[in-house]
Amino acid sequence: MAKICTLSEAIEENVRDGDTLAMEGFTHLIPYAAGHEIIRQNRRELFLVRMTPDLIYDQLIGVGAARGMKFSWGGNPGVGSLHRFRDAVENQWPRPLEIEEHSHAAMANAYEAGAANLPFAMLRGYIGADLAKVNPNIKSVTCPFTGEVLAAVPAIRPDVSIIHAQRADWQGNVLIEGITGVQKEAVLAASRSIVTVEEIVDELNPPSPNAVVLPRWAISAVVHVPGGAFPSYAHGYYARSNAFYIAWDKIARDRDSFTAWIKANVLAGKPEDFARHAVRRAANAA
Amino acid sequence: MAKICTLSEAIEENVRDGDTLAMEGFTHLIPYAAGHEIIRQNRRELFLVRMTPDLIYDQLIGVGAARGMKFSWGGNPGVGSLHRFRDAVENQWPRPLEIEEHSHAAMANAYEAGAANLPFAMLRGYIGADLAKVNPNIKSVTCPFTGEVLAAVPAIRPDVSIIHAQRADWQGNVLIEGITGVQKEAVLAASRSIVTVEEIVDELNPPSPNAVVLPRWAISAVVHVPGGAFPSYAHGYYARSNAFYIAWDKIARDRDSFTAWIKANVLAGKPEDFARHAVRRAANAA
Amino acid sequence: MTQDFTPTEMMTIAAARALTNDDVCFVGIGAPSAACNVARLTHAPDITLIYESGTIGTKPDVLPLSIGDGELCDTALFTVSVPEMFRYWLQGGRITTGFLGGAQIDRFANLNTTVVGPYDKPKVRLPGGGGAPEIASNCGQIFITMALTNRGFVDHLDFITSMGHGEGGDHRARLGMKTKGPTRVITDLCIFEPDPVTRELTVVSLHKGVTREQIKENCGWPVRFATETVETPVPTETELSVLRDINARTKRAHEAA
Amino acid sequence: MTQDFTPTEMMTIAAARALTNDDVCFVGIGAPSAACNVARLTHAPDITLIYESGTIGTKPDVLPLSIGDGELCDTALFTVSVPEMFRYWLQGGRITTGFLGGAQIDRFANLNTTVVGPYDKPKVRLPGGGGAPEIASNCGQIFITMALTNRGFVDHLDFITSMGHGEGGDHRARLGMKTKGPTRVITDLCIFEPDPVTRELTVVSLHKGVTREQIKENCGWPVRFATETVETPVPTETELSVLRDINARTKRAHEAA
Repeated sequence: MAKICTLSEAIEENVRDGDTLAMEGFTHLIPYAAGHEIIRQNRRELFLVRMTPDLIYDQLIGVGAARGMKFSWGGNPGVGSLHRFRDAVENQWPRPLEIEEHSHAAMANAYEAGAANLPFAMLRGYIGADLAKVNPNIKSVTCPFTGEVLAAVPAIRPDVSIIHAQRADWQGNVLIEGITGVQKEAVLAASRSIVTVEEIVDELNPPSPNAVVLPRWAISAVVHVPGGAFPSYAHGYYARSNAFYIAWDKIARDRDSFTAWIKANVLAGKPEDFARHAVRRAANAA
Repeated sequence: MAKICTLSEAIEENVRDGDTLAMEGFTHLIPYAAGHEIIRQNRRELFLVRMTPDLIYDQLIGVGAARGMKFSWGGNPGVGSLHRFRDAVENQWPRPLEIEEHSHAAMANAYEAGAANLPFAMLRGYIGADLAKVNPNIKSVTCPFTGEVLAAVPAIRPDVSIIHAQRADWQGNVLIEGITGVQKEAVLAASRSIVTVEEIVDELNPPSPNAVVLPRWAISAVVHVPGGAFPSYAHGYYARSNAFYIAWDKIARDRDSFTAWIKANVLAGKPEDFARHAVRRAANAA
Repeated sequence: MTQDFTPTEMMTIAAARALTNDDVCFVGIGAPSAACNVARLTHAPDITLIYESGTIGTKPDVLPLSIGDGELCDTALFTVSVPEMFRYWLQGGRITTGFLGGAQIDRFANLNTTVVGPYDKPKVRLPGGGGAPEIASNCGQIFITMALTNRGFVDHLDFITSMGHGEGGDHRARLGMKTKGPTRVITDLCIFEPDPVTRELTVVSLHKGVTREQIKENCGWPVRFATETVETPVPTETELSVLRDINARTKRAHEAA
Repeated sequence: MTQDFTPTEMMTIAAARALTNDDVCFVGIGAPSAACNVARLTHAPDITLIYESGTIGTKPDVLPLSIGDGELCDTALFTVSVPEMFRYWLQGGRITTGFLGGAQIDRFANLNTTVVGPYDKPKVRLPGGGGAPEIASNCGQIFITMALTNRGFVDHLDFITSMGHGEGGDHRARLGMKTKGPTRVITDLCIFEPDPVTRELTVVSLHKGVTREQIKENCGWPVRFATETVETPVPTETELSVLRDINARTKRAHEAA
């Protein structure tokens, strides 16, 4: 049953050293504020899971919080490299990073299988692709009716998943709108889950009976963190800061400038700092 | 690309003798008008697929249009038996009916696998249940990672699927709201598909970006048949006629009264007859 | 101060009492639906009711005739597709309690809703399993409500539609199931619970005015009674009036449309 | 009356022309996104554009920086979850055309976006495949846009991220794929198509003012030319102005936020 609490409490209670941690949000609704809190609480030895590591995991990797990462596309979208990720893989700085690499299709199916409490996912995938040669977690399964061979990957079952969403009600039911990515699956596949939200309201009022809702009994903690997805965005609340994504390239390219940025913006920061990004405006406003 | 046409044309062009035919709608949005048109056009040797045969397949079975049926719950919901279905299975009247019986979970997964272009579906199912002993299409598959054994069933891939929906736009894009059942999966799993709708409008205007929509290029034919789901219902348009479901018990219990009803209401009827049920009122109005 | 009540009312109310505020309950049609909604309208206002049509957190004002009546969607927190219902919510292990009924039950709480007679040449073709096979294995626990009759409580099932405790003992565990299976069978005369070791259904509570003889006469196997049985508390006025009100509203609604 | 244009503009416009009104197109970021939207804003107004973030039938006014910008959802017919996108729409076989780019390509249109150097000890760690492996196998056909350079068009790939024609010939068919694979590679200097038999990429069209020597110099393998090559028609004024307008709007939008 969802507990409505502070971000500090939610991370304290639900994220443990060594955990397999999934922080999802497909470009949209990335839970940056929660990522910063994990850095402040100095969690270590995390095994990170995320389709697109994005800046949020570049930050966790750069501070040395991660022992490994499972992912499917590790770039700065539309900009270029994730320099902290590259530095970890190419130069083992600040520590080696074990990687388990998949395709998007495989990751999406693996989350889906996790939510459905299946041990593995199958897909028509990886045909002729070299990933199957370097990742022992890509196997195959044979259709018992047709004999066709399909790719198989293990279901993703995180210890804890964290997502950001538009709003919750005071019971802890959550509404997600727009590009919903694999967020619902990430929460349902996990043992524990945290949802940070832009607003907590009296009535959830989904716009349609078929809206994407997570009920309170599928969530461990709900936290009010307006602006908590910045520099990602919240559909209906604020737009993606493409300018910040572009600026990150320079910040993260250099170890010292990265470390200075973390010190000034994360270690010396707090969840409330994100609120200034939560100015309500059309999500497509420039 | 969806063709907007009459019901007669849509059935003529898309439903063929011998086809595997799925008409879906989980209690809600059952395409009754289309079922009646199939009876009028005298299609034969159909292999019917539907989770809950409901009155619509009781009618098709009773007129002898079906050689077989794949299903998971064959009753009159809340009322009792489907007498035409029982008469076919117990007494082979008007002809024998080959049955392939599954659980709801297996059928739902099999549609899902069909929509996903997979040859089979897997589920944690049928454990200790006798259906697995009498249905050779229930097999198993072993997880290549954990060794766990799961139930496997063939994907459902109908020749043609038919559903009813609230509305379409003039391009043929379709919106479904409320209890959406397996309708989307049924359409995506099929080679051809027909959607009957309450309204055709200039702008689809889904209530949410995450509404349940089928795009025009996933549908063969869209037909305007207001009231076409009666005695089932259309969320936001008209309520289920529970009274008719209750009345059907008596109509269908007897071969002669059933045949007379078909003659008077189906053979002598036309799609436009359904319009009188399409009075706009709250779906939960009594 | 208690009124008169019928055995069916007692059954429904006894079933309602088994539910708690924290339950996430997969509701079948008929007696289960009445029981779950009486629980919601009395002692368990925060209970989550789920119908297999995809409606989650529904609060119907009248009982549905089918598991997919519009009322269920109109009053739900949200509604998902049927594949999602069976994959993420039921198989996902999110349901604490499943409520089943059936045409026939045996002493290990296995249920038959498929056929009387041989499967290939049935004497009576029943509707079939629907969601039951996977409800029985994937919910945390199962409650069953059925009127106690010789035709329903049988010595041998022609067909096991959904497995309860199978052949008894640790049969569920041997098949890899981690859920509890049927923990309570609520009838119009008494309440059964499985014996902790053998898993045979055992009478633990008799409704007011019901004798052991009556139960024996209406059960198709030599029925066992727990070492200590109790009398089921009679319905309270609130319970009865809530149940009768919802039944009356339901009757009016279903006959009208 | 034609204006001056850059090689990149020629590439984007040539790619746009390859698309039709009936296409359902899975769009990658960068050059593919520009090409698909130029097609939509010129000769193919009814084209369906799909981005892997789940947005279907999107009509962005500015080009997205990421595949999940809000603009894509705001202007889409509808938006689905990412598992649904990859299961029902891509794997489901509903996409006619996939548009890919890459860091490296070989003569059989296999692409590498994963690593330069050994996988376990990479010289350069690239972002990885994302959707590409299954886009390459599940779309009806694949178009590729990349600038023609020695670094990009290489004799040997260190890593096959997504398979094009593999080792050439009937390699795709031998692996059970029923889709066409790459049918066109559009560069800033020329257009390649696979040879009908060997499947080796072959220059079929040279952009205006480009010489065979230039192409040979910029291609990392001994490049083949079709028996008959043509000159790519230069951009029309409309094509150029549509492309420049959307690029200008995009630049303003991305720098502002």
